[in-house]
Amino acid sequence: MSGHISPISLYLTIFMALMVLTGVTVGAAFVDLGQLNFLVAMIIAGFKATLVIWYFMHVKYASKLTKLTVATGLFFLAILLGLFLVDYGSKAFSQMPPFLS
Amino acid sequence: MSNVVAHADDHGHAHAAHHPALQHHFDTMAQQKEAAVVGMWVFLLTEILFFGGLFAAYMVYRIWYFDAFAEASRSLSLFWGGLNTAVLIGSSLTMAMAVRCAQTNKRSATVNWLILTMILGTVFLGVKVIEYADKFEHHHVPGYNYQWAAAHPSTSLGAGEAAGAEHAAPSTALGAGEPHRELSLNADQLQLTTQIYFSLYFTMTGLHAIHMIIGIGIMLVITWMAYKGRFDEQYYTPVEMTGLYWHFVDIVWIFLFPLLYLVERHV
Amino acid sequence: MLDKLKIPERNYLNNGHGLASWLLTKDHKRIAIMYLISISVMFFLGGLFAVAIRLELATPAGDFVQADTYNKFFTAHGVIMVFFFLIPSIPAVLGNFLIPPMIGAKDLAFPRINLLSLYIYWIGGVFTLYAMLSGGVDTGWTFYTPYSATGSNSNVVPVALGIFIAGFSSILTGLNFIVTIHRMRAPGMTWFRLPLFVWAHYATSLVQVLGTPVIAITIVMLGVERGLGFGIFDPARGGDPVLFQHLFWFYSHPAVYIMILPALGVQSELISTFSRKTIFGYSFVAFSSLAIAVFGFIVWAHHMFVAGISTYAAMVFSFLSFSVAIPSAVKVFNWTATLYKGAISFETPMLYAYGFMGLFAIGGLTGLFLATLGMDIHLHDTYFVVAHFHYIMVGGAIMGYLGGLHFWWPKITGRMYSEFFSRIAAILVFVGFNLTFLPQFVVGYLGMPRRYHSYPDEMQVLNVMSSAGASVLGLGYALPVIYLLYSLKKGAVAGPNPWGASGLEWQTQSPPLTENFIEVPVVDREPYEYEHVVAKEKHLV
Amino acid sequence: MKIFGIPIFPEQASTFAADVDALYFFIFAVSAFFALVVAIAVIYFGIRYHKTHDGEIGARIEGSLPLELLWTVIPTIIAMVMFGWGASVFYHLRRPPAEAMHIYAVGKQWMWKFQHLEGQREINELHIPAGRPIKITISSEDVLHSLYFPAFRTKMDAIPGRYTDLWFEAQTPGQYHIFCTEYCGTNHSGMIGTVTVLEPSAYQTWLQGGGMEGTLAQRGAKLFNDLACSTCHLDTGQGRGPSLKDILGKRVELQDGSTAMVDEGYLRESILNSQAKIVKGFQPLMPTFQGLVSEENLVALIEHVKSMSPNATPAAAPATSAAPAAATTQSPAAAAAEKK
Repeated sequence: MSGHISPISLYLTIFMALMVLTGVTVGAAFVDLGQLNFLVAMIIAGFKATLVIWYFMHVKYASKLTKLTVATGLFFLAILLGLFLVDYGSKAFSQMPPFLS
Repeated sequence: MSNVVAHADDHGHAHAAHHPALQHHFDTMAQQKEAAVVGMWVFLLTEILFFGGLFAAYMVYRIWYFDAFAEASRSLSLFWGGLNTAVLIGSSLTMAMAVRCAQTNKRSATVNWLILTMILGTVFLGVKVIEYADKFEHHHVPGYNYQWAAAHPSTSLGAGEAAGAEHAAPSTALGAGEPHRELSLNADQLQLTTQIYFSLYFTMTGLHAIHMIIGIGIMLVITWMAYKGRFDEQYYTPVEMTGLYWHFVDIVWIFLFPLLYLVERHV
Repeated sequence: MLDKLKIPERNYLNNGHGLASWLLTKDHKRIAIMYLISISVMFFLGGLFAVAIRLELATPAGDFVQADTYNKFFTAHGVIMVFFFLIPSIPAVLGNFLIPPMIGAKDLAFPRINLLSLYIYWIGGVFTLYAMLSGGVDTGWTFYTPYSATGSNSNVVPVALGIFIAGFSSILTGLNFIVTIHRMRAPGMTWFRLPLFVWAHYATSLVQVLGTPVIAITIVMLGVERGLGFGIFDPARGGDPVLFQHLFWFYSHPAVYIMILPALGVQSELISTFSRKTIFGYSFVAFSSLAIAVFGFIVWAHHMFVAGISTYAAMVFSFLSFSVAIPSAVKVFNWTATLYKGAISFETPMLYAYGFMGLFAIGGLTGLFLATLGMDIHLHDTYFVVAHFHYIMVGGAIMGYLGGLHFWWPKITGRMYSEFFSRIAAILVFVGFNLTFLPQFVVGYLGMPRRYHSYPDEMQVLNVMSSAGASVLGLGYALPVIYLLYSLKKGAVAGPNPWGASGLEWQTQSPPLTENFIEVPVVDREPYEYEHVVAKEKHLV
Repeated sequence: MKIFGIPIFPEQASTFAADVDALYFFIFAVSAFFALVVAIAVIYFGIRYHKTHDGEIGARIEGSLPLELLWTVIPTIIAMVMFGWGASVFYHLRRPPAEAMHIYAVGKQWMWKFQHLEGQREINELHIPAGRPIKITISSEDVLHSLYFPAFRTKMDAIPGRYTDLWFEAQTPGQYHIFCTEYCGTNHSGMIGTVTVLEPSAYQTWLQGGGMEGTLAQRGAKLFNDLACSTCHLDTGQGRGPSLKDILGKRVELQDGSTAMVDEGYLRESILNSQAKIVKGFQPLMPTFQGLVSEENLVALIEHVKSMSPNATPAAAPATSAAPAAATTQSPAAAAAEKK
């Protein structure tokens, strides 16, 4: 039952972690990693989001059904983005529109 | 509130006095609470996919016109973006504290934390107003005599009294003038394709801001209810639901910040 | 003997009188009745536009109305039927009314949100109808850009806003059902004792909750593009009109499963009840509903094979599209197997079930043509597609809706309707429907494009046949309104279980109490066991 | 193929039309088989196991795993066969052969403009040689359109801002439909035309600008519709172009405030160089027909417009015709070059 009460110290550590990660992601943006920049930014953002969901939103102590609901949402978001890439990734970069070329 | 109801329920044994907030079609408070949490998460599911559509459009155009996204992203002020992220994470903390105080039946603490969360939310919206004003001033709003200057130096909008020395990145006043590397799009192509970036920027941040305003509105009601003492350790669901919603809005910004502000900051 | 049965004094209908007791009700049954009335009005309006279209197409030249007016007619027909009749019809009426009693609950998890869903539906509906009547919209129900963004000067944004609002009504209904089915089942009602009607609605709610937000954001993007001059889909600024189609169909294909899945649930109930036999392969039919809901999300680009997506993507989506055909086939075979060695009787609901079986089979099989790449190049956007989706939506969803309405009418109103007229209506609908839409397959393969105000002369005969069939179909739909309303006053008293069905909802009185059950039932039997259902046949007391 | 004169099957006018139809008949046969099996079973069970007495209960059959696997695996296999065959036909349809003859098509609200490499430009008309693969590169000037040849079984959307293409090889000479199948606004159903497949020799003569039959005014009337003038110049004047009824011999007010006498010269100039004089209250939307209309067609069109104002005074002597523009079909190569 999500009536779990987390200690204040946990909230503060999570808060500090999120702030540090914000700094890290901004710092990482100044390092030229080429294609990896986007990946690093998304991994950090994903990790921050997991922290918020897990601890601030008590999903860690919630019922299996709540965890399943969160997973379903992310799964269908992955379907949306993934199958978009099937089309936009495989299309040879569409010819530059005539008036732009 | 409705009077305390005690009645023998169908299994024949007298039932403890129902909590006044227990609705007739639920058997126990636990079942009602669990239904509310799952219901809220199903609603957040729809929000995930609601913003997901925008992220899909962002992903497509970032693949097609990366240079336009890079140049346009540079024109955003990293200082204000970083500050806003810190403000919103702070408001997530204060919201979590508010929920915790509601759980432990500390009425005045709950009210104070909720007020602090609303203040931080308003600060966030204020910073957005500043950023939008800057965009209007530089004619970066598509459909409103949009002018894309060649390589727009990202001004840091002056020192600006940073509320609290959070360790946002140093305000970046990058080299003005010529672009940082050879671009695949020439000037008039940039004039067109950066409009797509800014269309997405305004739609995403505008939608996020609307969700913030709704969140603050709900929080006003919840603060008033908390002030009236409607919550205790058995029934604090509205506070927790507002908390879930607020944390979700924070998560959306956690993704929006790197996607919009940090497309390509290295030189 | 018959008059022994009387309408119980205390039931949800006479529990509170006056408008306020209806407009502020939290009883899922009353909300269902209000939905029933609202969507019937919408069905009548949508039908009017359909009549106008068929009248126009009776002659090759576009001489019944102007081209612009015709475009507004078919757009209005599309928008009203899809968003305001088909999507809410079975879930909001039959689902709302029956899911709580079927799982032994007193009400849905969030009664106030249920009422909010109704009000949002009304606001969206009034908004859309106003926008339609004050100038209409001529972009087709698909709103493809750039025509909807820059080309059209009809009120696109108001109608889109109306649909945006109505979308939330669908989300809230779905949300309500998911939480109710998960958390409010009676003791003993395990997942595998749930009626298949509830399984189908669970799958529908998943699709409603996961799909609708994406069309909401698509409408927001269209709104900002048309209203504020943003350039998300604008080809002049490098935008991609095909992106709009991707986002639109990501919702709109699962939306067709929102429309058909509830009807599949009703069909399982009818076939089992009227062959007095447990459903064949219960778990396969149940999981096929879930499979349709999930696979429905990975197939959308088969609407876009000729829209300029890459050859590779076309191959992938065509392959995936066949995955969604398999569960539908499994369901049809299981229904057929259920009839084997049953004790089949042909009351009206069973006539609708038989009609559904035939039409849904044809609809599903013609879907195979459109999922096959080589065929879709020729058939895309022709009348073959129009016939296919009408077979699924009208042949499937509406036959299922009418079957369900006739099956649960005694439970909803406590009265029986005239068996004679209802059978005639069922046959009229089946015959009229086939006469309307079979010729469209032929004229579709001939190449007659969709949404055409005038067409080449040689296609006239097939179109005239279709228009003639439409009038028979119209008559078939008008009859139920008459004898069902007549039954409200003059219908024979039905008693709790006129069909001898096995669901929990048939164990309580009809019309049921506001709290559905005097005491919470405990379930200890499998779902479709007719052995010890006391058959309160109509003529047996 | 016709029954009682009603066409129920389109002609197979292109090489791969037969492949598409073979695929169609295969899927049709499989579907018909399964539909029949289900229909017969359902009707037979309905009769055989009809309820005899009230309270009769059906047999207690829960289900059978082998049967379920049977009718899951078999449809999957059949579906894969359909997918494979369909994909191979699709792959053939979407890969134009290298030596295909190239034609450009541009969709513009409610007309198809075809541009041959040899310079001919046609509206809603397409003349092509039989027996040669033809690749059409399609684009659009405003909204989505879709170029569809039912007799060739092929279709491709015209997307503004992007080139898409389709190909076919016409076999049997004759006239076939061209449709627009992507909804594009008011006159979506008017955006149709005919493709004329000619013997290679006949195609060559057409390239040199073959003549047309019928009186000048009749030919003009046909051209008036073929060139989609009728979609904008409505008699009611509500269209996107001014009404041409009874305008001969009158003065018409222009955009820049001046007025012009409507005579043959004015008509000739408005057709060939439509942007020169814009009538007040109308947008400059009319495409230029320079190089699109041969001299005979131009005269025929003018005759038709003159026939629309019967009581005009014949005294309106034909103005000295503008320099005989070399408006033969051999229009300047520039038009072709610009498209390449």
